[in-house]
Amino acid sequence: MKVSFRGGVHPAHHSKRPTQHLPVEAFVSDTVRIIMSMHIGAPSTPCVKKGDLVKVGQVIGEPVGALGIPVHASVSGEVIAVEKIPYLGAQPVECVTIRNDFADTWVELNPLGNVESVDPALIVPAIKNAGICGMGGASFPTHIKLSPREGQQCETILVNGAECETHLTADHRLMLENSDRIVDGVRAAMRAVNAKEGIIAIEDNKPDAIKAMIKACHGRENVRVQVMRTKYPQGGEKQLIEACTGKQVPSGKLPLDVGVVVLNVGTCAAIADAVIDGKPLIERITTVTGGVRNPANLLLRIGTITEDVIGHCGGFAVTPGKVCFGGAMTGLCLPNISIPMAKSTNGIVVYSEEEAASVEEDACIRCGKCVSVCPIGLNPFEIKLAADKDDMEKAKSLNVMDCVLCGCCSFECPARRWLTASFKMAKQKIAAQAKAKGGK
Amino acid sequence: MQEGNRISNLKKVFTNGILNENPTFRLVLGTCPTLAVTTSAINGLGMGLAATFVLLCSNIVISMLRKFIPDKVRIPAFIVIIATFVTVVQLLLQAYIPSLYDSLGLFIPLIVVNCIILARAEAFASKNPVVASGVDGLGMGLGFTLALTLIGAIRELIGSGTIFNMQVMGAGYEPMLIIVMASGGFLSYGLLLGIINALTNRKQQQKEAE
Amino acid sequence: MNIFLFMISCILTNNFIFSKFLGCCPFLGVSSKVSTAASMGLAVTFVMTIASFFAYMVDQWLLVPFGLDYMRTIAFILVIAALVQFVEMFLKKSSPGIYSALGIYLPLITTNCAVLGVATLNVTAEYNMLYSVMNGFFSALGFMLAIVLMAGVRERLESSKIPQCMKGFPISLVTAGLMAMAFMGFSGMV
Amino acid sequence: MSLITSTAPHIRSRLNTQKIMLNVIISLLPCALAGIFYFGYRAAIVMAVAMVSAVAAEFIWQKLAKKPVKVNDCSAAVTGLLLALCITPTAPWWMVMIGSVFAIIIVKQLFGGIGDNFLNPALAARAVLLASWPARMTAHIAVTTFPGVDVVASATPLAGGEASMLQLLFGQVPGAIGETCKIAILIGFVYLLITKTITFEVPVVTMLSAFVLSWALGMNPVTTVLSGGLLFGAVYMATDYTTSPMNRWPRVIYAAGIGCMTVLIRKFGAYPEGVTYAILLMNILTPLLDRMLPNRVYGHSRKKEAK
Repeated sequence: MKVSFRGGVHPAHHSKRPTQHLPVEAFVSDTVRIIMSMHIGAPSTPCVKKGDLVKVGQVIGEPVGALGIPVHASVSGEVIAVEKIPYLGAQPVECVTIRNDFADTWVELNPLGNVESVDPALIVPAIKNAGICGMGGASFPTHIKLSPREGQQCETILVNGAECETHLTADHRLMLENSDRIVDGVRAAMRAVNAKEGIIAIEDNKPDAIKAMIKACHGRENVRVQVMRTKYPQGGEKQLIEACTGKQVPSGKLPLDVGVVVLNVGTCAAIADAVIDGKPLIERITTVTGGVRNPANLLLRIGTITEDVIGHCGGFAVTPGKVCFGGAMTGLCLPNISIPMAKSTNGIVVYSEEEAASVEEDACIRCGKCVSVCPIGLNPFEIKLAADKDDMEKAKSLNVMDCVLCGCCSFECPARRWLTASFKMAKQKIAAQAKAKGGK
Repeated sequence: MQEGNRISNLKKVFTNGILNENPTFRLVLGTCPTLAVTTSAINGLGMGLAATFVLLCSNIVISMLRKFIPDKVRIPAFIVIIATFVTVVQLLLQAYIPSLYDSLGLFIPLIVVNCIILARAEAFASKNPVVASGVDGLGMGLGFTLALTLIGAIRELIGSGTIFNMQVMGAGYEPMLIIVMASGGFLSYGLLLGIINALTNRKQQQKEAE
Repeated sequence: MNIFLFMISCILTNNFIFSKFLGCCPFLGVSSKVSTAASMGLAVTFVMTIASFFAYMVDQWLLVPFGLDYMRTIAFILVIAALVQFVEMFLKKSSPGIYSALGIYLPLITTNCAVLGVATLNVTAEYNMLYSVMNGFFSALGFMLAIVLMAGVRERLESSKIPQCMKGFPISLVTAGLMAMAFMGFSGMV
Repeated sequence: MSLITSTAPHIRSRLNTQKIMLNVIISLLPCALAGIFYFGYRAAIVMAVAMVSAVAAEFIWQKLAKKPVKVNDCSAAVTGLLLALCITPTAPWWMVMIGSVFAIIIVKQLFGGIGDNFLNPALAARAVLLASWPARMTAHIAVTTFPGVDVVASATPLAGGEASMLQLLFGQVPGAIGETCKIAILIGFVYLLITKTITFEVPVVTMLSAFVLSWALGMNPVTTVLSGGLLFGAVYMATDYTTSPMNRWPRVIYAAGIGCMTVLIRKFGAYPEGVTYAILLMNILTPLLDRMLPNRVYGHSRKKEAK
């Protein structure tokens, strides 16, 4: 039986994925710029300096705070700069630039061995030391997800193989080419938290991946594949949980409160690498598509610069208007292409100038399409009215804080209103207000 | 000099009721009779005059008694005075203009609760001398009358093709019945208010521009 | 007349606001929010029902026997004013909860023409005691229906791009006019 | 190289306001053609006058109010066409024009224009015309397949005229221009569903509730749903975005209300045709329905929602 959630959209005419059948190829560039804040939480502190020689897998950023994870060198070579650079957010971030010597000398690794026989208590520290954070986009440190607090018990490890975003095929290729690793990772996570079952959820537009994963699950304990209807945002954490378990995460709570941990397939593979081989997270699959000459699925070292990636893919095929990390529904726009990719960069998508042209906002015709597609059950048009009037109290009472910024309402709106954008602003504003209040 | 001042003041009080603080178009008071009786110009005029009479008399009497009415019971006292004059009007109309009495019907006794009258008693007559109160009552009343007659005439023209029962539109005119129905009352009053607002807004803008 | 039909007639067909223009001031003045409109509606229902009863008694046992019919208007307005005062005091003492919800609306009701209107109408229509009270109650329910519907629409209009000159009373009146037009659908039902 | 940065999503669906309105116009073509086929050139004139005056009224208003002129979103044209299709083919040009201007200026623009009206403009205009010139509005002509027939006052099936089931289905009965031919309306309905312009709930629930209630009241349910403007109203008028509820349950209640109210007005009221008033009344109720029955928000308990 195929499962799903309420609401959602079908960005069908945009979801042709030219990279779907392209096998993953590796690309290593001669310089990488590794930023220290690829995860949610305090940025790591660089522990190398200019001129240092580093090996692959060597820790170059020490974790800071409870949510901190280490950052590793993704290539071997010489550190040529440790500096603050502008990144996607408002603040500049610490960055270590390494010139690759292409020798690929690794640090000594610490493999734990078979996931079924390893001591479960060693798994979570291994994940932390490997610097793994959510690879689907949110970049939440994985070891935190797998550390239930008092009174929480993880029943289910839910693996997100939905890949509902447009353009992206990174997870799809990973599931086809590395299915066993994913299952190993799921098992490791299950054993770490003593979960009863592992569910690998895949949308039904990827039958080959479903087949491969079912095959990989064969003979493994309590791991199964769940087929889901193809609909955006099927891969949203809250929607995935609703579709697969029928449970809803209470407002303001975490999935663990309903006994679920959601991991991306890429994260699972990284967990398997960390446990079986002791390898830290230094590379990932990224889909490069849109207005580039040769779209591809690339295995990239963390910190590869966007410009190099696009160059590797034959350069721009169009006059670029926007370049985004991630798919079209939630992707982040790059201010320029010297920005390096991070652990959560699952795609680099180039839009032509025409595609990127900004659209003019029309009057709301109250068609209710935003209401019917909202996977959370909000009234986007009403929140937008409140946000436009800067009435944050009203917006809050309309539950804007539950908005997951999936973009469905903006996508569907026939009046082309900037709904999601104003909700993002409203959420930031309300969070800032709450912070200011708490600080007093 | 002082005399002249007084007269110009009274003039101001008088025109105030007709223009700047027209009870119907500017203050939007007494909406019920405005809506109910303006199906024809003559009804509007009759209602307006009846209310003017009550307003004039009650303003004068309240002003005369303003020093003797204790503050605590002033509202009930005002109401009794107003109700007395309403009864007088009621009996007069019944005796001399029965047709108007019939067509205004319920809304004659309801002049008692017409907010304009109580509002003027409270806001003006209880604080001002007799002459000024009388002039204020007359001005307000005439403002009310003019507005009601105007709305009545417009509604009668569109809804029946006549004004004061005289055929104005050509014989081929098919009256727009809804205007003299309940819904048309709200609509035409609302639209007139809107038009008057638009005109005054424009005037103000012009003034500001100068 | 059948009681059910009488009810339909009072609430829908001969709605106080939409066909009799009684109680327009509070209808236009206190209808910007659904919650306050509902409170106002309740307060009016309360007073109109009791006022119908007392006005009937005063008329039948005082005015008619002594031939004081011409004093009706004065008598009724006094009864209503006294009643509103009394209800206010009574509520303040007995149920502060209801009082805090309805309290501020009660003084406004004295000058609500719907109350004096229904008392006078009861006499002109020569209703007996039961029908007088029912007329008061059901007509008030009709008033409440109208004011709550109006408030619902007006809450929605808050976010509309209404032309400057139509804001406030003008658009409320036009709204009421259009609503009255829709209520014409009930005509002929009774 | 300068790149554009903006908040996601970076793509938009293909359906925009103008396309939606065009879809409605296309879906109305079968009805319009059926109207011309049955009622001749008069029907075409009524439609042309209604559309032209509606668009002109919108254009002039937007010019005078110094608003951006947005007549090319086609919403005024839709209003005009809908109005034309729900009035009689014998309507004189001035009446049609007054109706269109009323719909656009008073019902729509005074409230702020597209999306801000609380009543369906076409239906409100129809109600105004019906109240103002009742005789004109009920002067129906007998159906013909030849253009240019004389005006013959003739009763619609609702007003006591006789008609067979097939005649009702194909629209060979006197009535409003676009309301008679049910087959044409159904074709338009299917088109609207395929293009995802509307969802099926409102029309289906409306028809079902009318069917059930008329049956319960001892009327002929099949005739009830097939006669008059019920189907046309359910498909084109009740589904008007702006004036119908947004949330799921309110939509169902709204639709059921229209169906039931129509039957009640037909059976007990003064008007042989109740759809117009039924829809207008439910339009008025719409803001309250949406407010009282909000959608359940993900992760919020039902109890909290009731608060």
